[in-house]
Amino acid sequence: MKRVPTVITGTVGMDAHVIGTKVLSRALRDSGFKVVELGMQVSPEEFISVAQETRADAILMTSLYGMAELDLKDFNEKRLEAGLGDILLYIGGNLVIGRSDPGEVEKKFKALGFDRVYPPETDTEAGIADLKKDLKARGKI
Amino acid sequence: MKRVPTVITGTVGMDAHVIGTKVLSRALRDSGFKVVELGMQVSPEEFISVAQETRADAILMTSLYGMAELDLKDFNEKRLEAGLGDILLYIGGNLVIGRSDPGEVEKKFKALGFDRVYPPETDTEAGIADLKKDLKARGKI
Amino acid sequence: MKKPRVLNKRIDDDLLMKKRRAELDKWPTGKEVDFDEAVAYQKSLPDSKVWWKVMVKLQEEGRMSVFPRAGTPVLEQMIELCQGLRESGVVLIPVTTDSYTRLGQFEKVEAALKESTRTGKPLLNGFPIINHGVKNTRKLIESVDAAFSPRGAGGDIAIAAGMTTFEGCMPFITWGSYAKRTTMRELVAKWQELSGTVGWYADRGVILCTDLHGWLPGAPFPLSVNIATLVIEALTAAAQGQKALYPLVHCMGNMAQDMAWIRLAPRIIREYLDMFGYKDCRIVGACPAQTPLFPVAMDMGGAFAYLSYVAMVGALAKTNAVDLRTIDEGAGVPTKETHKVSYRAAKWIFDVVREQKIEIQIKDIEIEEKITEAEVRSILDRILDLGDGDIVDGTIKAVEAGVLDSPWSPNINVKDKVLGVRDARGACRYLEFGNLPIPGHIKEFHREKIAEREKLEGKKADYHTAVRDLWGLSRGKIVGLPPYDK
Amino acid sequence: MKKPRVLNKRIDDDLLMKKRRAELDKWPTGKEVDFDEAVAYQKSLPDSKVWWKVMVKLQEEGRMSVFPRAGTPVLEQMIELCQGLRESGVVLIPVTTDSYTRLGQFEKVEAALKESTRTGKPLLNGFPIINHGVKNTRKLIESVDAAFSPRGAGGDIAIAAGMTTFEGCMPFITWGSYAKRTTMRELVAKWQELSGTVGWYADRGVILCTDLHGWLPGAPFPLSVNIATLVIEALTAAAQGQKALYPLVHCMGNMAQDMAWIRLAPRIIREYLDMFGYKDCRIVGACPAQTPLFPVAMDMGGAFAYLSYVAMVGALAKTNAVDLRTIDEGAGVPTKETHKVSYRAAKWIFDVVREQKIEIQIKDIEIEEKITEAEVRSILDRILDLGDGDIVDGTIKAVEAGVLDSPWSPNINVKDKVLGVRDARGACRYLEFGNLPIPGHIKEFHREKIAEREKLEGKKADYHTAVRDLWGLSRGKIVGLPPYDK
Ligand code: B12
Ligand code: B12
Repeated sequence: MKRVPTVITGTVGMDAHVIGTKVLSRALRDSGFKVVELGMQVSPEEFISVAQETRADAILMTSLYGMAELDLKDFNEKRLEAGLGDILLYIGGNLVIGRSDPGEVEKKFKALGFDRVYPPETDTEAGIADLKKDLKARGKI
Repeated sequence: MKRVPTVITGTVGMDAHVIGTKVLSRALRDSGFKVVELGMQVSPEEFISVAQETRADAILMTSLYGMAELDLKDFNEKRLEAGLGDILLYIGGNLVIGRSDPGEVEKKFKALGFDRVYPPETDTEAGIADLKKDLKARGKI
Repeated sequence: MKKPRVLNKRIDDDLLMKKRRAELDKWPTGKEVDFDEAVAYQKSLPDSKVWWKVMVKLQEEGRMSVFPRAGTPVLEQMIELCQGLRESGVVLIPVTTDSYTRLGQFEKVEAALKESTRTGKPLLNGFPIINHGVKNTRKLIESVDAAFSPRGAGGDIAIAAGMTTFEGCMPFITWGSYAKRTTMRELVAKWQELSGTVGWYADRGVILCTDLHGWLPGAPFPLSVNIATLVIEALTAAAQGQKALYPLVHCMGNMAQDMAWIRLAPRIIREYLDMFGYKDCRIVGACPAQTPLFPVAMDMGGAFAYLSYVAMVGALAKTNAVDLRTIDEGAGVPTKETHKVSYRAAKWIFDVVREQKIEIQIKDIEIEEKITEAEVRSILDRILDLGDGDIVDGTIKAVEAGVLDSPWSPNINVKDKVLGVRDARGACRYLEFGNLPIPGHIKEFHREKIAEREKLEGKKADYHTAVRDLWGLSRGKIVGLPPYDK
Repeated sequence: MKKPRVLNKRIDDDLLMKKRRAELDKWPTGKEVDFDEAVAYQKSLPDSKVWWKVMVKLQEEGRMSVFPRAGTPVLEQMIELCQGLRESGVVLIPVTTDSYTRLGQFEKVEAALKESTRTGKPLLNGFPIINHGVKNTRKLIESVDAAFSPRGAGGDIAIAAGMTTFEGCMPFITWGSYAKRTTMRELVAKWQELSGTVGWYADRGVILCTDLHGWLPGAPFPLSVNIATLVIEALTAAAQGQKALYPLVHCMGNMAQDMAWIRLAPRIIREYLDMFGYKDCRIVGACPAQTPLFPVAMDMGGAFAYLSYVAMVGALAKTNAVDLRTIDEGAGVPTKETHKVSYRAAKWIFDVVREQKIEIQIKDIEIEEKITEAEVRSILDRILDLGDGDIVDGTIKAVEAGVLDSPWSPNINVKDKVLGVRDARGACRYLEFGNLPIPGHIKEFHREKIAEREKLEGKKADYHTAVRDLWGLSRGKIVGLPPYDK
């Protein structure tokens, strides 16, 4: 990648499941990204302000504890207000409570403003490949 | 029981699963029935002829191997021709191939002329209780 | 007593070939069999389709495969089923034939097969090898990278099609579990007539493997009679020229007994094969089996635990195969999906536990092994006495005398004077010894163990105890404690 | 070094009561708690609802219960769920609280709870004890004949409602697995402030039990750090007046290690409790746990096998409880049905295997037990050094120095200089020792074991190996052999 893109990682809301975002962050670094790793329990507001400060190209959120929907209710408006309309938004993990149909979940979170939504146990490489594709498409790399 | 009723047991067709009919036969004897125990692989014809000879009040068939339907295709006509219209017909076991809905199976075999149809692993006592009830109803005991 | 031997006039090849042709002429597909082509085809098979080689590879590499039962009549569905099994790690695929085929009623089969193929709904409880014939059956075998074994029937057609097992032994199961009137003498005659095939192929460099069932214990029953008959089956197979075999070891749910029997069976079979001069007949493994007991139909959790238990016993005993039933065993012929999920569970245990190469010891294994071994030896000694050294002649007399006996048999020629129940820890003990030549001090041992249970339950053990025990393991309670709340 | 002791100014009752009231005043339902009535209610409970008595009964009678996780917000649904568990033989029922409750965000909970009750669709990932209050929670407890335990939160309301466990210890899990910035000093302060409750009830004759988690190993990682922290938790609990406790023993899937750790943990905890003078604090069992590893979402067969494995290990180790996850663990909060079928499988294994009272020996258990014991002792010795005899002060310094360390922690105050990988047989070994005071010859042992795996896989073990191992057991392959076909 000619330009080194900046991405933000972390688990949103009160989610304490940190292992996934740690693995993901390291994998992102290993494939050449500048990673701002916020770790666990990052509030939507924090994601937004850090994105502004760092001029990040993408946010890769994690949530396993099933309450992401509640945590992100008005995240989309807030980030648009904050002028982050063109930042890439990815999220992965166990996004709802209970066994669920990935299609449904994807719809739900795309409606919340996310560009890509990943089911439990997604291989990090898959996500990173998508990220590069999307960034290229936007001429960011 | 004032009168000792005669009942016939056995597995029908090519079914070799004999343990159940053995257990059942002994249980019937223990509760006062005269049991003509034909054992395994009894042809429909044999059931009929033995029923005529012994003037049996009931036939309690067993079939586990799943092919009872084929074995009993024209059993009902034959036994009516043989003048066994009022003999009680019970059958139990794994009556069809594969996991199946007991209701369906019951319909199927009642259509084949059976008075009572039992799912896999039926407790013998249950069948024997029914038998006494039915015989009483018909004034046979 | 004369020197140990197997009464066996192995019939000469011409006669054998005539009989085999006659057998094949019973149905049109028989014409598809060209014996020399069959030999050539067998020799062209990759190792991964040759049963005995697969067993040895598993054993040497410390792996396991499920040894399932699979049979559905429609070819396409059967192929799908077997490919599903392969994906779940099954590399040993037995083809269960339907009951009509087992009884030679090929017209009936043909009708049902047509109907099944038309509607797509199976009307037969297995895959009719004869009616499918060599061509169709080869389609099956060539579509899955695994070894195949015909179950119950199939003979020359199965071999010509590329299946790599053949029963050279005098099979107690057909006589003791599937037959109503057949006498031992008839079984012997039939065995001598038909089993030569295995030797015929061996002479031509094609080694067909077989598993030994022994006299299937239809209920919780000590395994000594079964293991004695495993030895007889091994000897009769070897006498027909069988060069590769392994015992199924029927697990009854008491871990110490199950593991003791898994150790004992191959060891004592080896000893007798050598004693009788069949040093070149190899034992390619041992296969704990979930038969003949059974998960109940409507208890999925219990069914998974039951098969996991047997898989675990196999893994801890370091066997190379386990004969497992699916979670639908109690309900009916299992679907493709049921097979997959069931054997996936087994595979998990194989991969996790077997590969740890655990060196396990259980105090009671030694005891149980000694007890069963003593029982097996005195049964076999008595048989050789009765036969004046001839194991086959001795077996005929032993059955007539009830020296070989087993409960719940459908065969009217069985004495049926014996009965088994579980003891306080779920181990199988003799409640009634009939005429089994069990040494006195061992009879005492059985009585003491049963007494412990009687004390626990506060009532004498009898026929009804045995009946209740039929379902004990299936229902997930082999004696032990009274309910928690009591 | 001064004599071994636990730095613990157990605060006096008045102050404690003030704090508890303050705590309770955070939400209206707090008013429902009358401390003396709570004591009376606790004393009126039948033995079958008193956690420590149930554990002892199970142990004495040689039985087992699943120790599940269960939490759904709507009361009626929660009652149904727990009744289902009871029917599957579960007599120990932990009530998992939702994450908002755990973080004291009761308004958020109230809204979500109302919505959940209205729609019947749960919006919270647990049962919010505080918001339900004493009355509702008692309804739950009185509707099921089992002992209850609040998980994560609930405190005085849970006890007043009749739950019979309370965490008196300094809980590493909240600090090491749930917290991001909390320091050890803060954890100590919090523990001293809030844990007195357990002693307060003990003084009034109400014994509240607790399970010890220790520092949860978030990945395949040798258990010595966890067991050292189990000891610390036990001592800090006893210092607060806890009279009954038992360790969770986190199973990593290597049978020899798992069984070694199940033996070691209670033994060494007992030793330290006695050494520190807490002879009257009883250990009421040991509980192998399927946490912190996890079945994958879409593999039902593997999930059943995995829980059967842990149940089997518990049964062979003769424990009285097993912490099991359902077959949906990987997918999401499990349904009532999933709980039933999953724990039915475990019950089958308990009833069949546990009740056989199997005397098992595994060669490698001794080795693994010695290794881990040596590691635990040298960690604890170092801690007592650092604290000059004071275990708590020593712990604070040990964490700062990385003498206590664990990988993958969310807490920024953790050194995170250590890493674990599996060896060729799936046993957990240290890849990076960080500052753990592991004796040199034992470090050698770990290196040799890892070398065996490197040889097997033909590449050096590193960070990526550790990441792959995160999913090893879940996916049913802990190193061992390459695929069959290769
Ligand atoms: C043991 C067994 C065998 C033994 C039988 C030994 C013998 N001679 O008895 C052997 C190995 C020979 C065998 C062979 C076969 N079997 Co089989 N076998 C079983 C097994 C494991 C147990 C059957 C049993 O003995 N149950 C114990 C007795 C006590 O229970 P029961 O028979 O149900 O009887 C009780 C009740 O049903 C009731 N009862 C019975 N009859 C009646 C009648 C009335 C009127 C009443 C009131 C009550 C009643 O009373 C009894 C006491 O409670 C079952 C699976 C299972 N879990 O049940 C498969 C099973 C029956 N077999 C099956 C099959 C397919 C076969 C084979 C075709 C293929 C094979 N596997 O080899 C052959 C067919 C042979 C033939 N021609 O019939 C299938 C049937 C499939 C289906 N129906 O969909 C089953 C269900 C296994 C499976 N899931 O594939 N089998
Ligand atoms: C370990 C664990 C815990 C640990 C977490 C330790 C820690 N601090 O990390 C502890 C014990 C603390 C815990 C607590 C709880 N847990 Co928990 N936990 C788990 C468990 C077993 C494993 C999670 C894990 O570490 N996976 C390993 C990592 C590597 O995988 P991962 O996170 O999925 O990430 C991978 C991929 O998803 C991907 N990825 C992740 N994010 C993203 C983002 C993008 C953009 C992309 C491309 C990829 C990607 O990359 C990673 C590498 O492959 C799961 C069950 C399971 N089988 O997953 C339950 C589970 C997640 N927990 C659950 C629950 C309910 C809880 C609790 C509420 C209750 C409880 N059990 O205590 C609390 C909640 C705490 C909180 N506030 O969040 C539920 C969630 C229910 C739901 N969503 O329906 C689960 C599913 C278990 C269950 N079935 O009940 N838990």
